[in-house]
Amino acid sequence: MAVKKDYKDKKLAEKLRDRKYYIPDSNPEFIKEVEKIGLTAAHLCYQCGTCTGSCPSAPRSSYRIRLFMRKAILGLEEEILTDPDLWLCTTCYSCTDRCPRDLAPTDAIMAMRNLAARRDIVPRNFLKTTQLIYQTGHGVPNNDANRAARMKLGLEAEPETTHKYPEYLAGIRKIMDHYGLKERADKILAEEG
Amino acid sequence: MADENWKPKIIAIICNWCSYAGADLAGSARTQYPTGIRAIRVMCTGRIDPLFIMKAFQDGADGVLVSGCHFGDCHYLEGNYKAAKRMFLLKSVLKNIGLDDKRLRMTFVSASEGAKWATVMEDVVNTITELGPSPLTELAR
Amino acid sequence: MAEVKKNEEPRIGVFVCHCGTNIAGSIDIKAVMEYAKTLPNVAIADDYQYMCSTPGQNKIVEAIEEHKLTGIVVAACSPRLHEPTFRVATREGGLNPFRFEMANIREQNSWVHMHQPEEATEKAKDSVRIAVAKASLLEDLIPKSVPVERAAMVVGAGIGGMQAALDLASAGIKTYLVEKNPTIGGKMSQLDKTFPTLDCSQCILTPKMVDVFRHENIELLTYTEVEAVEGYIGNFDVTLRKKARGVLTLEEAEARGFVGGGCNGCGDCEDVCPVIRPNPFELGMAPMKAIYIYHPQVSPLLYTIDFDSCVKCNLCVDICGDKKAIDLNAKDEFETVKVGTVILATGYDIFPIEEKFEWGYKNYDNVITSLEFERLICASGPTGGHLIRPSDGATPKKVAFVLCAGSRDNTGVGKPYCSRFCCMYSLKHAHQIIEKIPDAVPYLFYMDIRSFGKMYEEFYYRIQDEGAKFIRGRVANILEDPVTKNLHVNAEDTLLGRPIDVEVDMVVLAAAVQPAAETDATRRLFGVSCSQDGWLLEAHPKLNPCGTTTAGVYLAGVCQGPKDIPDTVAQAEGAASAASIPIHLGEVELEPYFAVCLEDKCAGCGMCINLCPYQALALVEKEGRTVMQVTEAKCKGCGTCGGFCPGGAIWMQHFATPQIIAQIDAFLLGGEQ
Amino acid sequence: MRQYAFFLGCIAPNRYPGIEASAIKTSEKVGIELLPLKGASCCPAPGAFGSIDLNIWYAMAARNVVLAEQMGVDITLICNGCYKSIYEVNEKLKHNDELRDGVNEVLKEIDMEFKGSVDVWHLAELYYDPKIVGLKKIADSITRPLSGVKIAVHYGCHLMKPAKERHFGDSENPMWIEELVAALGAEPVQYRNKMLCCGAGGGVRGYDLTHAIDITNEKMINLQEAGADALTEVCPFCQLQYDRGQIEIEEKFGITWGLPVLHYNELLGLAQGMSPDELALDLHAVDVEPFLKKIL
Repeated sequence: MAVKKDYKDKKLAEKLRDRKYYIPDSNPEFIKEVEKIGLTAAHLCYQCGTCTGSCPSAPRSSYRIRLFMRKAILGLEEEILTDPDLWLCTTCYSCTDRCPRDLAPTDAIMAMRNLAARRDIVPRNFLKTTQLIYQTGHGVPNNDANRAARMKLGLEAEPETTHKYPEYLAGIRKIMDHYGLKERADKILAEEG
Repeated sequence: MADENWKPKIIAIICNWCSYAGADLAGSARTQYPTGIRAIRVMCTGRIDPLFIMKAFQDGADGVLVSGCHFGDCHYLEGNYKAAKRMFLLKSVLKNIGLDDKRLRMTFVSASEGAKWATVMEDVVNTITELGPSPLTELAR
Repeated sequence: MAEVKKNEEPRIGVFVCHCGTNIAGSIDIKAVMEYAKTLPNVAIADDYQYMCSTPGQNKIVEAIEEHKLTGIVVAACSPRLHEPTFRVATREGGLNPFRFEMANIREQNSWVHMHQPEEATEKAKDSVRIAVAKASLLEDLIPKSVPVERAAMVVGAGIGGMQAALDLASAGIKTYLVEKNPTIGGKMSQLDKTFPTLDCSQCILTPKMVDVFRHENIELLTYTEVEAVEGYIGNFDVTLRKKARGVLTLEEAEARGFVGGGCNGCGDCEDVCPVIRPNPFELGMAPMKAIYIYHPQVSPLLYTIDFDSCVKCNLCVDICGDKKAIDLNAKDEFETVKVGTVILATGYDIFPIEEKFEWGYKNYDNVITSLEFERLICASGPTGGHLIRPSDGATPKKVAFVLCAGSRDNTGVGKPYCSRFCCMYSLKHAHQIIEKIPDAVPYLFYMDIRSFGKMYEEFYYRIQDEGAKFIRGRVANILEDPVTKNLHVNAEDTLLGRPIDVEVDMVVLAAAVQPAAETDATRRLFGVSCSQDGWLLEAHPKLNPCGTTTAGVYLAGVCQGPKDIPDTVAQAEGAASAASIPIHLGEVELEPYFAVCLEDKCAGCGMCINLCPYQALALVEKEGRTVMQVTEAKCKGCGTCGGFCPGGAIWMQHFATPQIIAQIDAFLLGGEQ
Repeated sequence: MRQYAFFLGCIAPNRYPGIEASAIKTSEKVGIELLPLKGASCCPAPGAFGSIDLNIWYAMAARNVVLAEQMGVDITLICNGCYKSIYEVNEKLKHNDELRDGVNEVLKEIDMEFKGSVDVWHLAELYYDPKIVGLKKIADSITRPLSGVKIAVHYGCHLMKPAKERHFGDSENPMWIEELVAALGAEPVQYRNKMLCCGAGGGVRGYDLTHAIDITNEKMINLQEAGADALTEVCPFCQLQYDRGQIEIEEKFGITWGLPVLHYNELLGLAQGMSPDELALDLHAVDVEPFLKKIL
């Protein structure tokens, strides 16, 4: 366990915080959860860096998919789930195609995001998209300018989707309610203000 | 199923060069599999007289596994082809006497396929467990 | 040997081995032993820590005498491991060694049921019961000795095959060295320098090639492939296909009556040949004619015609003139030779690395393989040793080396194993660039540098000191600058934790290796197994790395798994030693598992004759009846005939029908119902 | 006429209706009839939903597939994001009993059941497949060859990767959409780092726009180097990122690119003689006029 120094000065305490990795501080179950959700044997990662080398986000940020894999194997759950970089994966799957261990690092990242979401750690835009779908069936719903354009093209103002057939929305909402997603999204967004 | 504690009696007759070696390899690799099968070693599956298998069923075996080399890999050139033909015919005989032909299975496991051997073991035990006791069991008593 | 009288009541001794905790860890040894005592025919049951040890074996020897045993059962490891050991003990105790049966309670029990002690113990009891049933019916068998042909064959004349052939030949054994290519030397002859000593590959290889060529005991058969194999240890009949070469040796010319004729390697034919095609020895980077030698130093110095591209214009025939060395109507010829033992040394191929699309091999001009690098840096190569960029002929200054290109790769495109010599030759390549090109910088992208051999780590240290740059990260992809044809190598410097984009002039892929294309066909001819990755399977990975499960067939070099030159030579010498033993002994014992005809039961139907893959069976007239007769020397004991005989007239020794039925009955009818 | 249920998604019908209109008209000319998939929803967005809970993603996508199962026809679609959700979930549920049972438990609440009875195709692959349409039929269908223009192709990630779960083969340097472009009489151009992501996916566009358009900008640099007159893709979300993204790049980085971005269906529509008005090309953020001048 990390040494507790109890320095009175908060800033100093943070600056001198014990940064060693202690096995008891980690969660060995975390990697198993990641593998279960991501359907990939993430513990077989041998840290070659092919993923980071393939990543379009890595060159322009501190996001390192290899480090997330490493931390997941070491069970550094807290560090992973609170890291804002977790949300910088564009899910382009280049790492998955090139991984020599035949793993799917992208799906491991998705699994880690799922686990973060279980703790209500989700960026607003993700939640907002789900709310829009709950309301309209679409993440990018129709608008008046578009309706006008559609009619000019000889299309109906509303496409043949939940927009034209809102009766189908009930089913969509039931599915989302099954997982309590709407409620959770509302709650998290409200808390954030 | 007749009895909660019923466990299938399954006999495997396997060739020395491929499947027996593959089974040994599963051991060296400590690959775990169900205990339900007893193996008898012959030099080649070509040695297996259909009568052996009929005798096993008559004795009350719930399942019989025959396992040899992959086609083209037989240590004796073509013994496994001959065996496969015999097993194929034998399956229709089994059906004719009212035994589910799934009770007889032929597989091909090479000397390097320890993991496959374990899968076969699991598979055969599951299949036979699902089929339940052989209707000939009573006869054997 | 104590004689066991016919019809004598069987008295079986059962010995249960603990194998330390290997067996005793999950099987209740005492319970198995006590159970054995209750079985019919069992006279004594005992156990011991290690049955294979001297005291363990002595237990058997003593028990045979003391209890007048007629058969022995040892419940221990796999018979494939220790059956020979315990047969010796059985014989020492005065019994026929074939009155021994093994129950495998380790590989097929304790090791695979480690967490089910109760079930494992039950299974062990069953195994012992089955073994006792068989042992009760075993009979005395006399192994047959067969003479061993005083000749050996080595398939493949790379460095491994050449070394093995030289060793065999120097031990006084006539050796046929068979090589599919027109020349010997294998992959090593394509290399420039060798790590870690940096001596030139040709310089150390050529003398050996000359030795091979000159050795009176070696019959060199280049441009020849194995067509068919019959027989068994001591007596292999190997049929060889001598591919139509179209060019006669001095001897062949003389045999045709052209005294003083035949190819003397003058090369006039090559000059006039109008057909130009890529030279495979130079990996297509140099031209070659339809009548060709790979390079001037080939051994034997003998031209070959590639009949796929030859247009039969006759220009070569004309210029060859009175030497009459060229025969454009040549056909493949076949020859069967008899050998006692065989060494396979079939080597490897380079994995088709273009299948890894992300590195752009064959798509980008300046991405080459390591073997191409060897030819480009070699003084006798297509560029005279000047390393150039294929796109523009410029001298590259920055060169990236991609290690583990296709090795340690579980994707299915690539090889899961470590190819074992790429790290070291890439270090050597780095050295060669630094040495030859002023200001050149090699960048080695690696995951681990595996410098495990003698003086290898020191070599790594030296190359680091010389200025090579090491980047710990596997190359993600390579992008080509469409204008300059420079290459951008993308990876993560995993130690820095940052993506890295290195612009280089040239990329060298240390491509994985895989078994040579012909390996699979060849191994099937000789009845040798392969492991899952296609490399030939040794008899035991640690204790018998040169042998195979087919008696009399041995392995040398990379065909058994990736290895560098020192390891290949060492294994070749080991294989040569192993292959010479039966030849020097002069005879080998064959397991007496052959078929015997029970003539009173044989109806002479002849159904078995065609079943036999070895033509060992025939119908003969005996006392006015037609019966089958077995040629014991030809019979290998597979039992295919015995498995079919409708009259039950074929007795398969040691695997006889009553013995097998007894095993089946023992399992299913014996035991606790 | 081969019939397919036409899965619209969100961005095509609600932002670039020209893609929807052109898909319907162009496919008809090459023997494909697109049937409305009534009541379909968002696929749902793989980035947003997959990140929060993959199980909801499976269930919502499965609902859309079941709509087509009820019609008894295969699905075709025009967006790579939709392809990821609909194609991949359909395949996953077909081959993974545990996932399928989980999804069906939820779908039971709305009286639906995933059976796995239909397949999912991207319209572009139907165009390319010689057994369905093929390059020749495409070439024969055009009346106004797009000659004299260089067109670069962006494949989009979810169409090609992960390659093992797709059937297009090489995901490092594919060429089949270039062949489709060449069938229109245009010259397909190659450019550096062709397979680079547009930057929008995985929720990154909404999460960190600057980050997302910086990736887009890298693409623009490479495209300009190659001298492309236009960029084509088969994904309205990529189109949105490249089209509107150029405006955002201008706003945030002060760089103007002005590279027209057209969905392949829009290009095909133009080549088959549809007018720019019929394609609502005026809704594009980047002016398409200069490109149109070169071909009309």
